[in-house]
Amino acid sequence: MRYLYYPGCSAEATGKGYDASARALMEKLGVSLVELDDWNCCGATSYFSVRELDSFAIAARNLAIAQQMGDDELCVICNACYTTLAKANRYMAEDPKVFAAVQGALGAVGRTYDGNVKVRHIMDILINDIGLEEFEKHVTRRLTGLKVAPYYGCQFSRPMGAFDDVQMPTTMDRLFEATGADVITDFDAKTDCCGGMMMLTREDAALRLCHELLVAARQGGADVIVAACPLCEINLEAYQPRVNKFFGTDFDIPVMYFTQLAGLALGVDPKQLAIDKQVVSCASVLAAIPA
Amino acid sequence: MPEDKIAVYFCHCGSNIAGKVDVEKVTAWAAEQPNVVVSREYKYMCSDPGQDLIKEDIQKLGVNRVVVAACSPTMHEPTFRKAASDAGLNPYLLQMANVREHCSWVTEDKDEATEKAKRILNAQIHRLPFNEALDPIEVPVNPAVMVVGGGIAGIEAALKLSATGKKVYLVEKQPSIGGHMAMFDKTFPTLDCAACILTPKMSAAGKDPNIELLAYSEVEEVDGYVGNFKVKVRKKARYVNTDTCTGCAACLEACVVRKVPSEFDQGLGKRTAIYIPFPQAVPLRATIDAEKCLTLKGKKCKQPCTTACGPQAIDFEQQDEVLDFEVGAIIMATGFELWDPTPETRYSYGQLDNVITSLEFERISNASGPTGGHIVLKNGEAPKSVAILHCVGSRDENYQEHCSRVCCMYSLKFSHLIKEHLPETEVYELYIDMRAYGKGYEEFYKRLMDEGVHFVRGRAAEVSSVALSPEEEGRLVVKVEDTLLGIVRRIPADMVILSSGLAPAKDAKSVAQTFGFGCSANGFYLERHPKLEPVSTVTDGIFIAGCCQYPKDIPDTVAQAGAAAAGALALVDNPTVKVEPTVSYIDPEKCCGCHICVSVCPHTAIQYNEEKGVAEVITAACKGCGVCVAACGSNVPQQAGYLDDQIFAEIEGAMAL
Amino acid sequence: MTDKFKFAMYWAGSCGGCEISVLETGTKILDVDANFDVVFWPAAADFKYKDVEAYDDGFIDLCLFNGCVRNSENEYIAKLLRQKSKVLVAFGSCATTGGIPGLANLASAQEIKDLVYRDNPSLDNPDGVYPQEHYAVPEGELDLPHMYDTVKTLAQTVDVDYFMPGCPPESHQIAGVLDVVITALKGEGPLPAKGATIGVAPKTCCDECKRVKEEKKISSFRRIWEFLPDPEKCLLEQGVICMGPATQAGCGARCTSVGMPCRGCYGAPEGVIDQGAKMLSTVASIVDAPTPEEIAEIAASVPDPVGTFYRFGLADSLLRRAKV
Amino acid sequence: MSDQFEPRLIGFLCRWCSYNGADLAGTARLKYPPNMVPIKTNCSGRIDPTHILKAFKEGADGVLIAGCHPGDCHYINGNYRTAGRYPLMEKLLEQMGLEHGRVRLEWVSAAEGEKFQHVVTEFTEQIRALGPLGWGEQFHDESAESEEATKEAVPV
Repeated sequence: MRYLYYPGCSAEATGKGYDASARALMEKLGVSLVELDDWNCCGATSYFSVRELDSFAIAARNLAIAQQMGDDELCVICNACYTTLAKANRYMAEDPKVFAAVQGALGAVGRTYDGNVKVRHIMDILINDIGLEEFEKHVTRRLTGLKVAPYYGCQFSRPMGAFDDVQMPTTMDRLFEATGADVITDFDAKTDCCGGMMMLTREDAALRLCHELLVAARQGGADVIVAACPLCEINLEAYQPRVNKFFGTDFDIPVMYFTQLAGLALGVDPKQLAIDKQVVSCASVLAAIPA
Repeated sequence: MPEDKIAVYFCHCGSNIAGKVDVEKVTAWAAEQPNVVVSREYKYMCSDPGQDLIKEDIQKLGVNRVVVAACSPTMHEPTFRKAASDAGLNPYLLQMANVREHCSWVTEDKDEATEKAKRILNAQIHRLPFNEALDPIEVPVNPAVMVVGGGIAGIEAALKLSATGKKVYLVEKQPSIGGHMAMFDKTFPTLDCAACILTPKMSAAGKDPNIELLAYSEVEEVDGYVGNFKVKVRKKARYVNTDTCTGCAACLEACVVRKVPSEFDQGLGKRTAIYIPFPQAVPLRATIDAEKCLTLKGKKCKQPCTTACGPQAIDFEQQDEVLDFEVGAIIMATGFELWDPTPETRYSYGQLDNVITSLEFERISNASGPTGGHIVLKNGEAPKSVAILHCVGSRDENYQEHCSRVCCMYSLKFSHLIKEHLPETEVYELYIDMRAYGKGYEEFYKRLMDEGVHFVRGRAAEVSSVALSPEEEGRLVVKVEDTLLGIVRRIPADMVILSSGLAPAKDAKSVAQTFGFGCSANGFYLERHPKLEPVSTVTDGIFIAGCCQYPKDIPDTVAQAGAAAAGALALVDNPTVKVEPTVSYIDPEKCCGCHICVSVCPHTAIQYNEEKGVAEVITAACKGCGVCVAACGSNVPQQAGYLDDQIFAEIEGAMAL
Repeated sequence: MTDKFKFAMYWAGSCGGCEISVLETGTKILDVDANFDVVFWPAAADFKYKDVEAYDDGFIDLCLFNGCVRNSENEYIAKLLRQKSKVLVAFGSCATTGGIPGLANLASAQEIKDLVYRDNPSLDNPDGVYPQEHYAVPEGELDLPHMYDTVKTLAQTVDVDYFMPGCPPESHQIAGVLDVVITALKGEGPLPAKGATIGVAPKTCCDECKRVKEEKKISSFRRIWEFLPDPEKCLLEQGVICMGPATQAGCGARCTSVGMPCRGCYGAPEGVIDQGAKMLSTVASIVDAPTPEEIAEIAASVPDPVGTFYRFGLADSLLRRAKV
Repeated sequence: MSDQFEPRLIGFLCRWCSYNGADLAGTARLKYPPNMVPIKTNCSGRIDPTHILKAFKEGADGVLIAGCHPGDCHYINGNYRTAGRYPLMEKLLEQMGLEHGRVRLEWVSAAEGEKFQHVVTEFTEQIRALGPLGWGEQFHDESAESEEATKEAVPV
């Protein structure tokens, strides 16, 4: 199996661990990820509100390159990239005016895009293409007893719900159940917002959201929170000291990309998964997993 | 044949038509058309002076064909046909041109509306010379009525009809009549006990010599037509002889299968495999749940019920019976279903304890319910704080767009009951808008405000178990944006009641299909006219009442049941009924006996006469769809009122301009 | 010339089967000879157009015109014979409803020529020669009639007194019609009302068909080479498209009696203005399946609806021809 | 008014569902183009393909047939007959050179005023895009031409 792969900007900065672990995990599963040539920022979620057409064009450039590379699917790891690219597709399909405008913009840089590249979240590929049965076959270190809080975030299944339930996603639950982990399936805050970019503009509001998430995780007895988005991950992990300062709490919960923890279960070297790069030490998690 | 003298009347309908269509212009134009001898316009053709115009022209000018360009024929065709008939003209020589609903109301531009009105009118002017005088067909009426659904609506309709001496068959699919109302504790806003006001009616219906109760039964097939319906009813096997069973409940005591979730108690209480749904059930007869009874499942059981039963009423060999009934009218009162809030996962119904539906709360607060009327949590403790979430599955584009009408009020009732039982308990009502529209409702709302209930304007965002403060520890937390205060609130609650909306019954569509009418977009039964015929359906002789039509409270339901009963009575109290003569007929001189019409008739109204070798229409059974006309290879069946020549003429008229 | 009645028969756009059919009346042809002088009958006797042109108007007592109006020559003769005849009969399917040649109305004259002289795979015409309407040879100029785009029926060209359908009209019907005409001409009986369809029987072909007819519910269509039809049962019920229900009786149901479905040559029954549309409706109406989607799929599986339902009637149908 | 092509349309509406749906569009004052004249039959199953051809012959540019949704037919399954005739009719019309889309079958219930508005609007635009059909006009030229040709081609 082979997929064209779009890492997204975060993968080169705060989200290095997500990129590294995604690649390592897929390699272990015998899937090769081929990086999209000359990709650019997806435009992220806020640009839509500023200049809508430009943001579609920026997103569509990536899809145009995918088309040019002869692929009709593009694997994405970041929830925001996933939603942004898929949204561009959807608007182009539903509104001929958007389609024409984007074509015009792409034409100006000598590109064209027909709207036929399907944007796939890496979780979608894991669950639906590779399949849990196949995944489970590769599990070499069962995560028995490890309490995992599956945190999906906002844009994993909203608004599209393309491969999981919009309100109550369960794919991550099922993935880690397949590793033998003790998944907190009733994790109440699994789709609550982490505060996103508000951490930079309205820190108090964002910290409040993070605080609630961390409380929910602790209430569930989580040993580790797994995330599917670089922004969620960084907010939950790196801002724990700020949360503690604001709310007088003492959170020190390891937060990992779900691909990191899944990689561990498949026996991938923690270094290759960039687990040592995490802000909150994952030593407790590593210690809990049998060799 | 006398020459065709067509009169054209163009109605202004106030400004409804005249505001868009140049009435003078069209009327003048119509006067020039072939066969038209008089063309008039009038402010309101449906008024008496308007109708008099038609009558006078028929009598004085010898007009013998009439077209009234006005509203939809659904609205006033009977009015004008009656006027024509009063003046001595066969009513079927009058046609309507629908220039209101199909023209003035739907067209933006005045010139365009005027042109379209001409085309619509011209189609009818061309058609009229081909119209034939027709006589309504008179068929006998069976005086019996069937009421389907034994909730308050069905019971009320049955009692009203019985009081006039008519035979009534009351069909109920559950083992007892009573419906949802029997589950309620109190009723808003007067707080009468539901059982106190309902059970006398239930028992009256059960004892009424004119009412034949068909409980634990379902309608399988409906055939026939107004005044003459043939209904097949499946009487499900109770495995108990209802003639000998006395309802003593000794078998219930004896039954070894004791933990079946009780449907009547919303699964909160338990019943036995042989059961009586509730003590006041009518008929008060036991029923064996075939899916739970060990004997009926083929497992070993000592059958203590048989031993306990004095009159030896238990009969494991009993089979379903399919019974045939003939009635003149049918009243549908099949009720609603509570919307299941499981899909609304953010409210955690089914995931977190003590998040309950309104119907579950009805049972909890009911003295005869599973908690003996004590408002308690799952652990048996009394809640210190209760949040009531309005509009769950109502006024929500994701689920049901409609307002369920009763939730605001029953939520207020819940608040009152909680305050009454547990004065110290905090009660929060989370509402979008408070709709207290009925008699005494606003006053009730005000009373609740005075009773200290907290009203929070905002649709609840989420019900969570994550505690952010010691106060929230171990409780439910309702997140809501209080839109009056402009803040996001976290309301700790021990119990969350989801005021679920009313949904159409899951089988509403298939039931409607069985009876030959339709459902509205929201899934409730479709009335014939939303304002003027709210209890009729498109099928003559079939009426609707209660929540199967749309959510409504008990007073409205009872009123509608009375209206439906009056509608049915107005039909079955006559020896005969006139049905539209737009039926098919077959000329035996032309029929070749190929059987095609026999094959396509949806109502088996065409039969093959072996002796004559031709097909014959059973006029009384023909409903006038005209399928046979289109299907016949040689146009032998003809449908009165919809002859090919009439349709061709309409096409020519419409296309001539 | 004797004082016998004057008889003409003409063969326009058609195969000639109608002419044979007249001869097939057997000894009845002697009645024709006994009562009529043949004054024009190109297939049987040597008359020239100029002979006809020379007749007085109304000279011919009975003219049987078979064939459709396909080209300028057909049209000229149709008009000429109308002028010269007292009673003009559109004889056979082609004259009545366009017949098989009427199916050419699915194409234009140019498309037909292209197919025949250019695109036909078995053709050897390297120079792309097409027939020319005018061609000069040393002896002078040769002319061909002009071929029209649209095949017309006789009644679409001239006023017609009677219509006698059939491909060809059955001999016993011809004999019957001749009897009526002769009697009338002798003043011993009435002629049918002008415009009548003659030489037919009441009702439809099904009425004459001896097969047993029951309820019709079709779940698939078949053609008779695909299976052995039950010889007693209605063919339509067996999934074979039989035009019987939408075809005027008169032929004696000869086709169905030998296991062939009716093709509709006797034309639309009285009261039907478009035989093809009517039969389409009939066939689609008796398709039986649980869902409308399945019904639609089965109905749409009928191959070549125009060729099937308008085999003889396209030129006389409501639309008459394919869009140009 | 602009000089764009205004299609002339016929709409066959069944009395119980689609005609009432059209009435509802009116009651709700939903606006749609004025190009279609409705013709009422009791059931869409009464509509004979002959009616459709007749409409085209009389100059219609498009024909809409609207009936009850399958399962909702007032006559149980009258609309199933319509469902069968329609695709075969479409196939026939295609052979006759009519552009796909000149005939349209829609299920419109009595509650679907908005759908009726939407269908008529869309259908009108669809036919406007296809342009005039102009049936009947196509025969006129040839008869004149044939007069000429007759004189020329037949040696007298």
